[in-house]
Amino acid sequence: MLSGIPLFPEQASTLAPEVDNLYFFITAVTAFFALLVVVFVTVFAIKYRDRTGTKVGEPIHGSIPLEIGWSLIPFLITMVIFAWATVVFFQIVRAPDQTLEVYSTGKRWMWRFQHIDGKSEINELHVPLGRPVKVVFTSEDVLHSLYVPAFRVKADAIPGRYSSIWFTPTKTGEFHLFCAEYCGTNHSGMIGKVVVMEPNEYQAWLSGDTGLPMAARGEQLFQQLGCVSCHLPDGAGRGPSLLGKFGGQETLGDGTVVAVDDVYVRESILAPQQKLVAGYQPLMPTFQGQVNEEGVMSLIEYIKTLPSTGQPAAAAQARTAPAPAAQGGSR
Amino acid sequence: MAGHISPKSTYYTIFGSLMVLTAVTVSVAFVNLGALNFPVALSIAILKATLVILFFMHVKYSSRLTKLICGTSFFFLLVLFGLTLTDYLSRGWFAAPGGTAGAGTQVTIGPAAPEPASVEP
Amino acid sequence: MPNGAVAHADPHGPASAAGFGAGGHDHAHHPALQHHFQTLDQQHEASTLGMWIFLVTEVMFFGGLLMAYLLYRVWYPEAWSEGSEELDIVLGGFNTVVLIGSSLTMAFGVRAAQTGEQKATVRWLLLTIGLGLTFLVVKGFEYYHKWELHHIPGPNFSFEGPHAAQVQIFLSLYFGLTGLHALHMIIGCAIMGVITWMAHKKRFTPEWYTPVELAGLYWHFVDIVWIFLFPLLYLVDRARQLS
Amino acid sequence: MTTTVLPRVNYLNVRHTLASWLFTKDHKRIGLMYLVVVTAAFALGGVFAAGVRIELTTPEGDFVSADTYNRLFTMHGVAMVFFVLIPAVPAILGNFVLPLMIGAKDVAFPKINLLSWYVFVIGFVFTLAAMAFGGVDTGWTFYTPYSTQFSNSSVMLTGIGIFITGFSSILTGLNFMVTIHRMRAPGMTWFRMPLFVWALYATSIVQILGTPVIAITVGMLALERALGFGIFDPRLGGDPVLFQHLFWFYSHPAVYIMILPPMGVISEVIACFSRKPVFGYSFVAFSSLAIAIFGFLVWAHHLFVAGISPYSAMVFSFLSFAVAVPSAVKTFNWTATLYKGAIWWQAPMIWVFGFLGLFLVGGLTGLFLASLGLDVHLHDTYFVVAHFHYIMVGGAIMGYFSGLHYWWPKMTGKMYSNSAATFAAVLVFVGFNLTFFPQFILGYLGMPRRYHVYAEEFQVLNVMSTAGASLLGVGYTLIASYLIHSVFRGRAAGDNPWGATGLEWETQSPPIPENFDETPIVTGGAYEYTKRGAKVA
Repeated sequence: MLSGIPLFPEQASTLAPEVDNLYFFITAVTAFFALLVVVFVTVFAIKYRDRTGTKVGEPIHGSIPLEIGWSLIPFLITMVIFAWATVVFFQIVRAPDQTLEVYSTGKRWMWRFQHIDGKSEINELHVPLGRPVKVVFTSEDVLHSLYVPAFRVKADAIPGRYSSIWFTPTKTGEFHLFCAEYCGTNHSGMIGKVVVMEPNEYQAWLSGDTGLPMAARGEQLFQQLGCVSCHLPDGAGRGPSLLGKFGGQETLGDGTVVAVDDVYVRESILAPQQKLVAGYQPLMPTFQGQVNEEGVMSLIEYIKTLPSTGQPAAAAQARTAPAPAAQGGSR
Repeated sequence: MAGHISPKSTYYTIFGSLMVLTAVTVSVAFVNLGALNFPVALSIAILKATLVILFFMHVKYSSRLTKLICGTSFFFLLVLFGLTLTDYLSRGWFAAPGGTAGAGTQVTIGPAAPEPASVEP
Repeated sequence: MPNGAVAHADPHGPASAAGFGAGGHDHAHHPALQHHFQTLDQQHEASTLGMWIFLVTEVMFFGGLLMAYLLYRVWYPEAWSEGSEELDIVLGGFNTVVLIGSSLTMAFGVRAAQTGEQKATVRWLLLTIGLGLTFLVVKGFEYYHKWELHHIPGPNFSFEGPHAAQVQIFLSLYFGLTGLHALHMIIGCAIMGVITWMAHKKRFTPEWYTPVELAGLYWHFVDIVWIFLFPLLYLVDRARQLS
Repeated sequence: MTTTVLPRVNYLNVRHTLASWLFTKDHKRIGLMYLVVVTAAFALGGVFAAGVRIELTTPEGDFVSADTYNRLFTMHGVAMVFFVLIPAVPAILGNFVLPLMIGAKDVAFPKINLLSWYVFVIGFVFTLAAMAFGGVDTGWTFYTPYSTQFSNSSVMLTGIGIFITGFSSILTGLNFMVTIHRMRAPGMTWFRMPLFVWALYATSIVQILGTPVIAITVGMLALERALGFGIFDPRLGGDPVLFQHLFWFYSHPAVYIMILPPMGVISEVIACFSRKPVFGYSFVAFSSLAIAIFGFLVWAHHLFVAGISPYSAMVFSFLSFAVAVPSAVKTFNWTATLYKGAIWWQAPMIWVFGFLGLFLVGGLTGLFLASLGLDVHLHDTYFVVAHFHYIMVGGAIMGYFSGLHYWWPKMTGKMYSNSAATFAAVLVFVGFNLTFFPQFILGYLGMPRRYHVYAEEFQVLNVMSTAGASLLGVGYTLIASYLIHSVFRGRAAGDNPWGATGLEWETQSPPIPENFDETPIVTGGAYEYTKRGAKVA
């Protein structure tokens, strides 16, 4: 009857065998101890059974060596599991250096994925085989959790923060994608699929009916929102130049040094007064309410593309600033 | 009943010390000690609380059990603070390569923004 | 009898594990002695132990709010500074003096009960209630002022400043912490009213004054909470504004 | 041994009016009053569970709407956690036997004990009102910002209910702790106390230290939802994860409120029906305290994928493994207690066998979830659901029924049918495994919890689960029926039907209102089975 039921899900990422090996090890250890206790209990219960209820057992009060033994041995075994599991965990949370990045936002009750090249999709995620992919995501309302069982990865989407998962698919095909953190009425409908494709098919899919690349959308926004009028490329504007800033460090007004990562950029757009760069006045208005999570992600993607010196690669970058009024009206 | 009866002078002394400490903590608040302001204010508060506990609440003359219970409550308060802060204070340590923060760093957002029509291609 | 571990014997027997003093029934029952206790001492020890354990729960009760305070103070020191500037240090300081003073009068109240000075007990307790009410009235003025300024968190909250959102968190915790403290003060005053009435009716003797002692412990605890709240909310980040 | 006819005055027949129950300060009567309310909550929670299981028979979500389903599992959780598991053993069995076991006339504060019951009932009424007004759909965990900004169900009423009920738990813990410190009979030293008393003491520690934190956390949630205060609100810069920290600071130790007292019950029953002292008494006693204290250091293992720092996750994972050790020590000691015993297979002991098997699985699967790398995959799947049901139903409820069967003759003076009770134990054991073992597999396959509609490949296992649940339903109904039957038609049990040691068996069944004719004086340890056991009454 059970022959048709799989006992564990497909292994479709490089992480999956790592997690499964750990799983099999813990299963073996715990099954051994479970059987040990069950056998002892069963044997004692039968062997020493007294049907009359009138006999008395031997007054054994305990044994210190036994107590020490069965405290210490389980402790050591759990430490082995702990060490192994922690190693696997850091593999899961630490993405490799070169990843294909996909941005995503969860909102009740759908996942929206935005590829850097401009393609966007809902409740479906197309990725190429054999390449590490990192999905950076957040939530627009409540907690969600992005979960792909076949890849053994999961992380909560938290409003106001970025989370990420990464995986290298090892199998082509379609795999479940679930929301694992309860999010209201249609929680169980917030599902989709990950489609793993051969790299050439993936390229073909990408080049099909596509939108603007994220960086280009970011650039558009950069113009529309008037960012460009202050963040002049030569650093002469009212705000610091953003050329080559991403991935580096910045010194703040109070002397602390922060890493310029996506979180910092995001915060600087939405709550600019929080961490002011040294030497600049708190003039920048907040862009809360004027740009949504995806817009912020596009802006980040654009800022990432700005090279460290000279003119930006994106062709149309070195325009003169548009009318300053655009920036003044943004509050 | 074997309660300890303290002389009135003890109570006046404690009250006087508490007043002095209050004055100290208020005046220190107007001196910029940088990062030290918080620890100093907290230390004075702990000192004041200790005086109240030991003398007004008679813990100095109470059983070991009372002292233990008193200590337990502060110990578990520290457990709550300390272990929670293991999360918050180490969040910044973990940044995955490529400028993407790992699980952790806090950012601020506003209400879910309407989709700006102009962004659509 | 299935075993020999237990023997029934006269309760006046010598063995004593938990406050069953020998001769517990030798004198006439004190009117305050409840039936399930053997002696007044046992009853008194049980009551004070119960009160101390209750105070432990109170510490943890404030602990949750203080944890939130601690986290956001670490995250948003500027907002904390702006927020604490909004609080009235004169009124806060005055209330601190009032409350520590009420702890002193409470301690004298307990002492008077210990020494059997019935009139003095009533007097000190009334004074304590008076100081407690003074504290609450001043607190009420502070709240009212906040209400006028729309500094009560919620839909009508308005605050001018670069960290308005985080200041709202600060003020939420301010109202949470001081509100909970004020609630304890109100309950405390009510309890003290009952205790004072009992003292007035000469219910307490140097042999039995447990309710006064318990009320005292509670009152001192409420005082200690304020000893922490005052610097944490009113003082701690003021200096940052000076620089 | 005393007679088999119901003897003279006892706590049940001393007065008959309703008021004599509603205003009683007798810990035994209060225990029975808790039994009534908790049983009602258990039945209610069971009905909700039935709704959930029926829905999950098919993958389509065709029995109830998504909103209804969400309310069903939430209210199942709320009813079972706050109104069954937490009060079941301490408030029912603990109230009844604790003073008896230590030779006291009552708990230290009988009025507060009655107050706890009323507080509990008021909290329950609020929760029932919430259910009547359409229920609550946030999950029993009330995670923000869903619970504060988005849910349009009765979050406030439920929150108030839980807030109030928390104080019942605190007051009970306070009462027990003072009782154990101050009310022990002469000669009842700490190391002569029955292990159930140690377990209740450890439980009291958790109730006293943990419950206030959930109360204030629910309070903050209420301030945010009702008045618009911002404490966890991400729009203001608040952190929803802080709510989870504070919530689990209580709710993880709360698991020990649920499981420690049943562990104490198991120690009592296993000693009695093996006719020998518990192996390693002091290790079992201290492991209860160790679990209670270390239980406070592990809460964030519920947050491994919730966005906490990976280094913090590491600390909590380590501590979670460490807390597994005292539980293992207990299990090994119970097993060793059976060695060279004279094991009498009576109903309470059959429940103990069931407990041992299920608690073992529940405890060991905890190791999977404490493992960081594995928890990423297993978190919020049915694996977690299966794990905690093995602990809370397989452990806590089995232990509760073991204790209920063990002390039932003392509580009512009547004996139930041993064969019916044995049959029910086996039925519940089988039904339970059929219900929840498939959920381990479902979880590893990746079925997320709280899903109304699920993928088709999960159906077979879900059908098995539903089939098992119906067996469970039959089992619990059977227990209720033969226990109620025994009250009216059961034969008199006698003072000590099991031939057990312990002061509670020294007095008559049911006990007299003041428990003992004269205060007992204790001269030996808790489990000195040196003489022949009593005959079956």
